[in-house]
Amino acid sequence: MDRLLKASVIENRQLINNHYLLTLQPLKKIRKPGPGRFFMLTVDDGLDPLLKRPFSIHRWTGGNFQILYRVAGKGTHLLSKKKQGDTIEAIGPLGNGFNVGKTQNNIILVAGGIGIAPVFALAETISKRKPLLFYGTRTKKEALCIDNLKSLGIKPVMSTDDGTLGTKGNIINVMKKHLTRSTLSTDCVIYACGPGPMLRSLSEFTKKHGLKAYAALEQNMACGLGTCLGCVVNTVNGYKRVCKEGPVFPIDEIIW
Amino acid sequence: MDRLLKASVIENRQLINNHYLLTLQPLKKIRKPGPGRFFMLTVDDGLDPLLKRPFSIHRWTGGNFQILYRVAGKGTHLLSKKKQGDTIEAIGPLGNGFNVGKTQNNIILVAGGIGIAPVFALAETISKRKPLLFYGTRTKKEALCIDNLKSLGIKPVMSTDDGTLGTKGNIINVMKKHLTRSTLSTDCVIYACGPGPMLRSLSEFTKKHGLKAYAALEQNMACGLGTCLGCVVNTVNGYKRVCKEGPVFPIDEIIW
Amino acid sequence: MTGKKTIDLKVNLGKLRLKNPVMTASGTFGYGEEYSEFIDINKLGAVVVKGLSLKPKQGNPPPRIVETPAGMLNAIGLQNIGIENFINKKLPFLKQFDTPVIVNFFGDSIAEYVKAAGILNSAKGIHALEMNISCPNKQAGWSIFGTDPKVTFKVVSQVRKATDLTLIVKLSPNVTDIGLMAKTAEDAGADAVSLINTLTGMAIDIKSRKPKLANITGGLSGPAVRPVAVRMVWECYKTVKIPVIGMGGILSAEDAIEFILAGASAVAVGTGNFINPRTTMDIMEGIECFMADNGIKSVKELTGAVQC
Amino acid sequence: MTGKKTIDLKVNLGKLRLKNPVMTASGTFGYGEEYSEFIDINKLGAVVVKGLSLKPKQGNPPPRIVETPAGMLNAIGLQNIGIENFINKKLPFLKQFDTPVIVNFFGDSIAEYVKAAGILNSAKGIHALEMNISCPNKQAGWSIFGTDPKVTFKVVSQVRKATDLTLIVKLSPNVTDIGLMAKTAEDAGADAVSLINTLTGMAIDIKSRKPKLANITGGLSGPAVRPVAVRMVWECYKTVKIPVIGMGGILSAEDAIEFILAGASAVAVGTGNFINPRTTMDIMEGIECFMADNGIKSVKELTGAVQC
Ligand SMILES: Cc1cc2nc3c(=O)[nH]c(=O)nc-3n(C[C@H](O)[C@H](O)[C@H](O)COP(=O)(O)OP(=O)(O)OC[C@H]3O[C@@H](n4cnc5c(N)ncnc54)[C@H](O)[C@@H]3O)c2cc1C
Ligand SMILES: Cc1cc2nc3c(=O)[nH]c(=O)nc-3n(C[C@H](O)[C@H](O)[C@H](O)COP(=O)(O)OP(=O)(O)OC[C@H]3O[C@@H](n4cnc5c(N)ncnc54)[C@H](O)[C@@H]3O)c2cc1C
Ligand SMILES: Cc1cc2nc3c(=O)[nH]c(=O)nc-3n(C[C@H](O)[C@H](O)[C@H](O)COP(=O)(O)O)c2cc1C
Ligand SMILES: Cc1cc2nc3c(=O)[nH]c(=O)nc-3n(C[C@H](O)[C@H](O)[C@H](O)COP(=O)(O)O)c2cc1C
Ligand code: FES
Ligand code: FES
Repeated sequence: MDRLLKASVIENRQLINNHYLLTLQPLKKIRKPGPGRFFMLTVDDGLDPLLKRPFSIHRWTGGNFQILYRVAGKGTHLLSKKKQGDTIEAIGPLGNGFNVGKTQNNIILVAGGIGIAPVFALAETISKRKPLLFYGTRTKKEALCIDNLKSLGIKPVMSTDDGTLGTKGNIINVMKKHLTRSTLSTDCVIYACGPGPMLRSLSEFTKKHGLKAYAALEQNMACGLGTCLGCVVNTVNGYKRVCKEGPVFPIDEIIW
Repeated sequence: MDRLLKASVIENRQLINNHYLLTLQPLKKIRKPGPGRFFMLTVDDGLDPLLKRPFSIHRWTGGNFQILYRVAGKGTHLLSKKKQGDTIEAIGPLGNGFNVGKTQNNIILVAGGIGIAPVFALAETISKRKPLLFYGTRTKKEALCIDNLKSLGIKPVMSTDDGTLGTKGNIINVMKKHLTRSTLSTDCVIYACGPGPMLRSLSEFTKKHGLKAYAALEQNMACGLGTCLGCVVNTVNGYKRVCKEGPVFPIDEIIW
Repeated sequence: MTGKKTIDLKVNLGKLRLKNPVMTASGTFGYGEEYSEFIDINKLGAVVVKGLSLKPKQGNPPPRIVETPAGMLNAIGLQNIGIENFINKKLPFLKQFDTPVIVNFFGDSIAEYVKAAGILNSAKGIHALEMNISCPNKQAGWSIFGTDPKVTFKVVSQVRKATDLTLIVKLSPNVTDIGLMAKTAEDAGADAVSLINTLTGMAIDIKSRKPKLANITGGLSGPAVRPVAVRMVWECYKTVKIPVIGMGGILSAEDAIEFILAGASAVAVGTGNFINPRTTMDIMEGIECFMADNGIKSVKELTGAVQC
Repeated sequence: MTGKKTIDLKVNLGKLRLKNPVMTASGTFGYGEEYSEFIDINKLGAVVVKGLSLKPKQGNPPPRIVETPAGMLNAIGLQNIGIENFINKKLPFLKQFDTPVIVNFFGDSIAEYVKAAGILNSAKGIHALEMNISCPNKQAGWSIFGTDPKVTFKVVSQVRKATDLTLIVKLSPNVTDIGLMAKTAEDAGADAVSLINTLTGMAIDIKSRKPKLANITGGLSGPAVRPVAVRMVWECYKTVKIPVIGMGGILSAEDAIEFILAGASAVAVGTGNFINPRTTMDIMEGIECFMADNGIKSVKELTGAVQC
């Protein structure tokens, strides 16, 4: 029963355009979940949308947790209408998150778009180990968490589709150039979250250079618990459930 | 196009328990509709509930109109959550309301429960002709509009199921006694709205005494416009549409 | 980008030409009068009127409708004013518009179907007939017209002989093999098939323990049924060569395009009219915008264009 | 008022006794492990596990699910770990509970069905079998088991010979005459029928023009289908003497009672488990309250008690 909970909306702040930061206070105490894990949230009480929606843990602040989200469709639109004091039903934390070895240094983080939500959570956890963060967005405005990253001592290498911030273009290309310039040590480990095409090209790069990398994947979900088998991705070991074996997978296991 | 409109919520006030008074400002000018007519209102933007819901016009105040409603199920529950500034889609005014002859005096009004909503509208229109109002509710708290009726110079004869206000029992019985005591003139006309059983027993009474009476009926509605044929009631002249030929019918036409 | 000016929304149903693919679904648009206040009937692809029979029919006792999750059940029971009253009292109104009038009709026997088709065929101002063989409000073995292919073939081929108007056969979704039903209609001479009619359903009030509809069962329509309707349109599109008219829960241009991609040459809006009387107009404009945004010149290019 | 203490929730399915009528629907409860965190499996009427086949099956490529209005489409493709793995790795967990385990299974041929039933029959800790003859994710003529009464009769009667466990036949709603299918299962020796499985549906992404499911079509479940499911349960109840297990969009005690009034002896919760993992428990408590409030002593009194 512990992972079925109600949470009260403390704040649901519009950051920019269709990006929001939702702060939730669980109505019972829960332990701080690791980065990369997620919650299934009820976006509305009615029957349409019917299913809960999965959201990564973005931050954990004194018993409250934060969800950083982008309005993608009906469910997230309804979520954006939640007001302080509203109650949301949640299941979580779920899945296997980013698992960083205790002694692992030389950590590279890669985030594309709203993929920053869980990547930031990871950055916060391991900030003392000075990770290198590559972060691509569509445009300058959509570069989120920059100040919070700064407080952690992290200054991301940026790219934007329209060139309004950092290099113009795709973040994996920027990363490639950057990492070739500096010494690309093989004991580095990459942790990434972002759109499918980004992860796919990251995976080509890491394969080529024999680098270790982990990616947080997305898939439509119904249960979030591993029972419906709806959220599988194809891996070298057969179909695996994003909600249960994932959402974080070794990137070289994934068949794109 | 005139009768398809958007309206802005000015106020959605909880009066008591599950009774609310909704004040709407149409976003385009509409003419004051007669009492007994109704609007179809969107209670939610989603697909569940799917259909608009019918509500009588309760009051018309300087271009705004008011709906007095009782939370009966999912749709009215959602309606009760509407906040100032929210926009509601409406179709109306619809149907044929209470049609009181210009010279008609000796007017008797009968309201049961939320049936007061349109009956009040009628009372307001013809208040100068000093109608006699019989009004039954479940309990004292649910006797609505009493002050507003007073301002119109109308002091209703009350009954409540639990005897907390007026006579204990059913309003038709109260009316029967009252009208037998006073002189029951045959040129009186009765206008009523309330639950089915109330209207049915009213109809028995009026038939017995050869009185003219009109009742505003309810029926599940889909279109409100007369096209779906979903809202019929059985009458001596065959099925008639509550939304189009009604909601007000001569009570002796109805086959109960 | 294609400018809106050059966009071609015209579609054909047999020899019938529609200026655009958006029609109304039978039983949800009356005989057109009520909606003329809200929309320009001249802009519709076609008007399909409430189902007619030879004699007026009073329909089922109330309650006749009840809402269900993202849908509604209806058991109107085919109440209608009869063909003669329609021709005399309602058709003149519809004739004013530059929009084809499609008459939905039904009978209690093959003979009645044939007679009805004959009368409608000789009335001026009717452009096509839609045979309802699928209404789920069963009476006396009535539902077999739409569920037994042998009977379907017989009734459709008889009606075919009685009319030279474009003949649309409206299929019931309450069957094991919708493709077979469409093929049967095609083989019997139909110019087009339309689907889906409503899925038979039931709802019970647990307090009174009574069915929520006086007729016990009713027909389910609205967004709830859309996935079933899209699948059936796709199956029919693959099976027959005649045009398919798609309907079932269409509320928006996106929904309409989904049906067109699945194989519909035209679409009809039913329950959507109740939710918003301007739904048909919004859909038409939305299809135009979609085509402009995607550089599609003719809506015909979209029919069946789903990439499977 | 009847006190909760004296309320009798027990129901029988053939010789199987359930302590209450609330079961889980196959494919929505895995093999029970995940939900044991949220509910007390001991309190369930029965656990029905994800459909099993002789050999493990990898299922369909993703995307496998998509939401639709008040429903969802799934095309899991019957992914499962195979009967042997189930018996060795999953059944021991379920055996801990004082709750009957019903194994849902299927085969690609009659021989496979029979073989599967035989193996399951001799495993200890399985209380009943539910034959899935109705999954709409067709492969090579596979769907005929559930839609052609002759084939249904054949496969059910063969399986009947292979097991003396309570045999439930799970019916497909994608048929013209559900009563006939139920009767066929009864005649072939089934102890109960369960319905509905999912309605075949489809959804298309209009931007990519691709089906939203990799498998093109999928099965519709959830509240959207409830009116169809209630109607079918009612038709089966009127047609057969064996118990009917009702499912399709049950989310609340009210929904469950609606199915019971329509004729269900027991009900199963499918999609409802996804929306809230405690749905089964809430339903059980709700049924108890309803019975207490209405002075109903045994839930059996409610089965088929709709007043038509
Ligand atoms: C493990 C995980 C963590 C996630 N974390 C975040 C996050 O931190 N912030 C954020 O903004 N988004 C996150 N997402 C994505 C988010 O769940 C979807 O954007 C959201 O579910 C879309 O719902 P919708 O109703 O607004 O959109 P819809 O209109 O339903 O669909 C819009 C798009 O979202 C996809 N989608 C719909 N339902 C789901 C679902 N149940 N699961 C996954 N995708 C779905 C659709 O396929 C479609 O591409 C995460 C997804 C997963 C699987
Ligand atoms: C002409 C007319 C005028 C009305 N005026 C008022 C009014 O001024 N104030 C007020 O409180 N109520 C009024 N009603 C009743 C009001 O429409 C219903 O209470 C409301 O639709 C219930 O919706 P729901 O979703 O809350 O309830 P549901 O959960 O849908 O159902 C609760 C009850 O309401 C009935 N109902 C549901 N949908 C409709 C519908 N579309 N039309 C009619 N009944 C329905 C159901 O049969 C059921 O008995 C009026 C009804 C009509 C027909
Ligand atoms: C109230 C109502 C009445 C209907 N009457 C008819 C009818 O007379 N003839 C017919 O062929 N279909 C009739 N239908 C079916 C619709 O034309 C349409 O096939 C079905 O509702 C599915 O479309 P929708 O989901 O857009 O409503 C009716 C549907 C509704 C809701
Ligand atoms: C994700 C999913 C997987 C399913 N898998 C199976 C299965 O393996 N075997 C089976 O007989 N039914 C299966 N079903 C059908 C359900 O058991 C049930 O019959 C159907 O979903 C209707 O109930 P519901 O609306 O409560 O979900 C599955 C349904 C879903 C949603
Ligand atoms: S969402 Fe159900 S198994 Fe992953
Ligand atoms: S509500 Fe449609 S005809 Fe009255």
